[in-house]
Amino acid sequence: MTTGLGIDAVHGEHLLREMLRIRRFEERCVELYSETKIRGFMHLYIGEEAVAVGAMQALTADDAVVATYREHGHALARGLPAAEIMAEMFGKAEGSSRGRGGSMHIFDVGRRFYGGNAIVGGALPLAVGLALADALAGRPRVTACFFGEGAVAEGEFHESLNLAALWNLPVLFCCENNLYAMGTRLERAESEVDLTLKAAAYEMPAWPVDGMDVLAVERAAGAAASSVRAGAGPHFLELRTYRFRAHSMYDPELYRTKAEVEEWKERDPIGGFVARLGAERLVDDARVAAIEAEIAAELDAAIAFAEAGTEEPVEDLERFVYSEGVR
Amino acid sequence: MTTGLGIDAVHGEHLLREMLRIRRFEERCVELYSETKIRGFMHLYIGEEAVAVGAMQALTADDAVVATYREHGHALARGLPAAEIMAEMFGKAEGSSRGRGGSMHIFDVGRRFYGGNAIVGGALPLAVGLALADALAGRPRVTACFFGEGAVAEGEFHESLNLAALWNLPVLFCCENNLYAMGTRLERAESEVDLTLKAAAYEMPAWPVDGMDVLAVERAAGAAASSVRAGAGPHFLELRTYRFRAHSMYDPELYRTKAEVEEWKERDPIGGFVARLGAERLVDDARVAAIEAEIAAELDAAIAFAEAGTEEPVEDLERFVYSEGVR
Amino acid sequence: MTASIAAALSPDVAEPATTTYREACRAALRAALLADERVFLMGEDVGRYGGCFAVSKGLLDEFGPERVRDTPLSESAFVGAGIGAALGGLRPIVEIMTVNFSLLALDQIMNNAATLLHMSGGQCAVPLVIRMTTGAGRQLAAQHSHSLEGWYAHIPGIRVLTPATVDDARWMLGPALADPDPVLIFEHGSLYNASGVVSPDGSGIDIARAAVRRPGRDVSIVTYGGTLPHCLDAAVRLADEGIEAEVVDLRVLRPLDDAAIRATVARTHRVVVVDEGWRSGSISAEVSARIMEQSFWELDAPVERVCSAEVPMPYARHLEEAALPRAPAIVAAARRTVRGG
Amino acid sequence: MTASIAAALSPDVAEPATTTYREACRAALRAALLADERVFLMGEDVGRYGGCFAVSKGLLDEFGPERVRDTPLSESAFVGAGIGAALGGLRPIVEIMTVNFSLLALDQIMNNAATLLHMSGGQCAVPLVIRMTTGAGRQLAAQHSHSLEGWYAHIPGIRVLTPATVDDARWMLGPALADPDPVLIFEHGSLYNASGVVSPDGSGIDIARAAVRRPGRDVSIVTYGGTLPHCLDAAVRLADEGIEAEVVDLRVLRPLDDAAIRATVARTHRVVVVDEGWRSGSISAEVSARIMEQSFWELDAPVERVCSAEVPMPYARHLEEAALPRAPAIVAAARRTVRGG
Ligand SMILES: Cc1ncc(C[n+]2csc(CCOP(=O)(O)OP(=O)(O)O)c2C)c(N)n1
Ligand SMILES: Cc1ncc(C[n+]2csc(CCOP(=O)(O)OP(=O)(O)O)c2C)c(N)n1
Ligand SMILES: [Mg+2]
Ligand SMILES: [Mg+2]
Repeated sequence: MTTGLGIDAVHGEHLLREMLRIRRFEERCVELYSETKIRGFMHLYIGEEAVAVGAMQALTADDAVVATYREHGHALARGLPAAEIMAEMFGKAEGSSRGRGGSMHIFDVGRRFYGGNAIVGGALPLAVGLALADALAGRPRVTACFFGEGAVAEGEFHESLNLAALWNLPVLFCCENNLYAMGTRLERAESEVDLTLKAAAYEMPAWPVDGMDVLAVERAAGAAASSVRAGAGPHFLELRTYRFRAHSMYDPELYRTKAEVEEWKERDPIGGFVARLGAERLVDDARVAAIEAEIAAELDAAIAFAEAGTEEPVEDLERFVYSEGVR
Repeated sequence: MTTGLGIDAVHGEHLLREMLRIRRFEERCVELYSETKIRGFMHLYIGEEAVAVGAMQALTADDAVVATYREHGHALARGLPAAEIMAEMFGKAEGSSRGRGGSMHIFDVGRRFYGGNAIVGGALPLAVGLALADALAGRPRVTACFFGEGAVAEGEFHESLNLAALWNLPVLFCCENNLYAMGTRLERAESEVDLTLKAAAYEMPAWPVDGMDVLAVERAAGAAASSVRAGAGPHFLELRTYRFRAHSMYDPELYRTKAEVEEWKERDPIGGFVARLGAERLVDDARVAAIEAEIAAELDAAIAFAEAGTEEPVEDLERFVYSEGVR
Repeated sequence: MTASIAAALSPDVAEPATTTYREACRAALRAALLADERVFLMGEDVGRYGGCFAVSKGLLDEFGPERVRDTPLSESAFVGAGIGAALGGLRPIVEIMTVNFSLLALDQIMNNAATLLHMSGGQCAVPLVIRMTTGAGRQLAAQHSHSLEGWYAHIPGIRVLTPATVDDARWMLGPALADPDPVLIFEHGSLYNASGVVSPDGSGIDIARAAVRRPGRDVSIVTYGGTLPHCLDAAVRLADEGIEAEVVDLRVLRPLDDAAIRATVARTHRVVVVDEGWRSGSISAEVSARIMEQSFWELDAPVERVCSAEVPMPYARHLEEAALPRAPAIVAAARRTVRGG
Repeated sequence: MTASIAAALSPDVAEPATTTYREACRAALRAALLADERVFLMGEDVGRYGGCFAVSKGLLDEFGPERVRDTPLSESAFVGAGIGAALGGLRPIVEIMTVNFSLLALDQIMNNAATLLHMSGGQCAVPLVIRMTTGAGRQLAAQHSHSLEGWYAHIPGIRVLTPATVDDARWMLGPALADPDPVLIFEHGSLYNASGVVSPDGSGIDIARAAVRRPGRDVSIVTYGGTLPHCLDAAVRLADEGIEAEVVDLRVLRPLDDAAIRATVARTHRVVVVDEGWRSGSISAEVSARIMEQSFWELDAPVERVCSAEVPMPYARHLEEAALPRAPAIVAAARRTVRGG
């Protein structure tokens, strides 16, 4: 039975759970970072969960995902086991990239999750190429490519959008506009801040979406993905969102006010969604508590898995520079 | 006295002479190339003369010009002596770049002519920087940046337009749309072929201009340049033109028909302009013949100058890698 | 893709025994496109124009626009798309018109093609071939005359090939495409018109080992690519003086064939390394350093390098020629190693 | 620019004698901005964010947004704009946040900054300084751990500086800005928190010569930048074994200080070259090749190299540490040169 929200309880709970998994996973990560279990650069997705979770609903197992260094959320929503992601951040051999990638380079080719790319804009051409492979093979697949609004200023953005549009390739460009690239606000990075106009310059269908509303994202991504899959060429979504935390673990946040952050927190994608589900009686407090408990258990297990993980032998340092046994 | 064309005889003759100088200069270059006096890559501007000549009218001696490898026309129209350009192409020490640059790298800093750049799109950031220097110093100058429509696909184009617009810099972007980048027609390079829409994505004023009509180019460039000079930020002109000759001296022109070329030749910017001037009785055949004779003499002298030029001593090979006597 | 699959099944045309380097490159591309429908060629003007250096002429007609793809001027995007297509199961051959423009794609090459396998813990192999023209000598001046193949050889995760003979031009592409990892192939612009013999099946041609192009006992001249003809020329001149030079063609700049380098030093005890890159930081430096490490006690004289002058290449012919490593300088260096200072 | 001109005229604040590398970098920037109104700083997040590594913190407030310019993520355009601004009479300091992103600007650096002077026949000098953070060691994995300064040193037309001490961090910027040609300054990320003494006026600090950081007679350890502390550490350990190592800090990777290299070889006759680049094609190869050419007959043992393993840098700490040149490997190499195999 669907409701005024257009979804049933099972699906509502699914979306909520997926967003909560990301939130709680990253909260744990922060603790583990202070304990120096996790090192290097770590970028949190907290506040933006509705984007990855909503968009992922539009994809099938055959579709591909390409993301950035802020990709814990995308990896979790794509179905990568939390344990493997955590082990990766611990630098363990059991991690999704055997501990060689860390937080910024989560990969799972079996799930068609092609990273975790730490060069802003650098993964867009990869998404175009993955889509080209599908197009040439006649496979009705979509490649979803996530990137921040900061990437829009990079030449690679422009080249990639043009190429995808020119060749009518099945790419769903998901621009996560959280208003800041590190400390640089969009207005100080782009002369034209309506990002859908960028896509229009390539004759690419584009629309803005409330990225704090998981259902809005799901709807928009669903519509765009079916259009892409049907052969209408690449589409562009500007997902308007906000990161609640610092850019990375080293950011003193000099560039924005606490008040601004607090204002956006009132639009928390999770809190708001819980309230809407509650209003429609799709979940109640007890159910939320149960979900939280399940997630806590999942994360306890993930951390235990990561802790128990092994280190790659130092002798294997030079493995995976070239493919093995095939030359 | 101005006429129906909106110009007087002196100015009409000036524009005609400038276009003819380019045409005849390059015709000589072709001969000299077969004689192997000129070597390397050489790109002819024949057919596009109205663009450089028309646009240059909008600039003062203080303004700057940045161009491409197809820049004989811009160099001549900017006032570089034909003799120095020719000597450059002969690889002589008396050349505008002492024979170190050749056809693709004509420089004359005294005339604020900053090359001659052979990387497609590579000079756009330079133009932005030159304009930045003027803006920071509060000098009301314009930097005119010429590039082909092929450059629009490059990331550097996009980054440069955004930066210039974001910082409100005095750049006049002159896109010479001759429909082809080597053998690749615009439709096969851009998903959206209306190039003014590219500029619009940066909130930059942009308009298309008939690049075969020197007066139209002059008018458009004049309007755009004054607006730029007045502080209205960068402007973008799409100058629609056509190259009558091959891309370079090695191009078998497999990608377009002779008929198409002939069709465009009917819109020859020089022939058409002579006819219009004639109709307005601003020049007659005798005058044109006189101009031709003067140009022929100028070019004879230029070639003689180049022939008589000297070679840089081989011992000086490593000069100009670093500045001299100042470290 | 159906039309092109049909084309792929059509019988191959017999190849002549003597041909040019250009024709050999084209024959290699054609054979690759015929042999494996996952292979496609993309780059600027590879199709309708026929290739900037006429290498791919005719391939568009034969294989169609899906498999011979003209790209916009977007080096970063189409190289990156090649990487993505390789991840997606294809076997792309990406042509970057010349090495000079490859700088625009360096982020994709170093940060993606070369790293994806490692940073994914072995999951993301990138079976991609990137071809480009390299080198100076045609009066194209500072922005169009780079020789960066030795510089590229610094990057772990890629393989760097430099076919110098017509036979290598014909037969290195196949194993490059069979390689599961990214391979960069550098074709020196001055070689396209060279002619030579092509072996019927390329047996003996691999993408791992150096080759002795001329045997000799007095001094080794180690080189590759565009300077091989000049080294062979120098060897002839040296022979006139009674110095027998062994000319070693590295063929593969990454990984270097250490065994071949060691072996030639063991035979001659004197070495001149020649390449067209700028001297400081050239691949010749690496070869020299390896000889220092591997064969120091075998040396009868210090290893010499003959490289390009450290200048952005000038246009004027006499200056360009003076900047490039040519037979007289090679002969002089060889003579020094044999006869002293 | 009026406000900032006023600032430039205000008296300088006395600098403390002991400070961190980060503070020294900032003091250098501040002094440069105060001293010359043509100087400005631009790059990603140099302003409001305070600099990715907090180097430029406070400068926006002091000098305003015209002279401390936050740029969009457009490495190619803002580096190129720096070149253009230099042509236009300014003295830009362009910050590329880290060397890893500089690949996106390589076309501008190699094809414009490094060539404009030459291909214009001496007309277009480019007085530009480009700063960037370099290096590994902080578990940032394959795309954020490059050490490419030695690789950049291959390019004629630029100067490459690698301040390794707090004093150099403070005083190399001034002469770099006074240089009429493009200068690249590489700051190793692991050094920012290091502290050391700053001389009051930087007398004796140039951008041309190498420096002996520790004298010794038995073996020379030649290095620069981020590996200098590890080499000094190795020298201490070697001293415990009775081996006195001389530690030479190259400071300038292009042009290399040949005289200093020759001099240290003449003193010790044994050399270990250490750098954090990948071994093949490293600047260490160049140093080794030059010693081969300049000082072959002086050597009592082959020159050794200790560089990074040839892998895209792995994230896991133990693997990254194993990949990097550290004291134990340096000690072992020095020992080999002194005591043999
Ligand atoms: C090419 C490049 N330049 C700079 C950086 C440093 N950097 C890392 S994240 C970031 C901000 C990116 O902002 P945005 O694209 O909006 O993504 P967000 O972090 O907001 O998710 C910057 C500048 C980088 N990783 N790559
Ligand atoms: C970055 C780069 N890629 C490729 C080339 C090779 N190339 C030289 S000119 C040219 C076509 C450029 O076309 P366009 O910008 O339209 O200018 P036009 O030649 O038509 O004047 C190409 C592909 C180059 N010089 N630079
Ligand atoms: Mg952002
Ligand atoms: Mg064109």
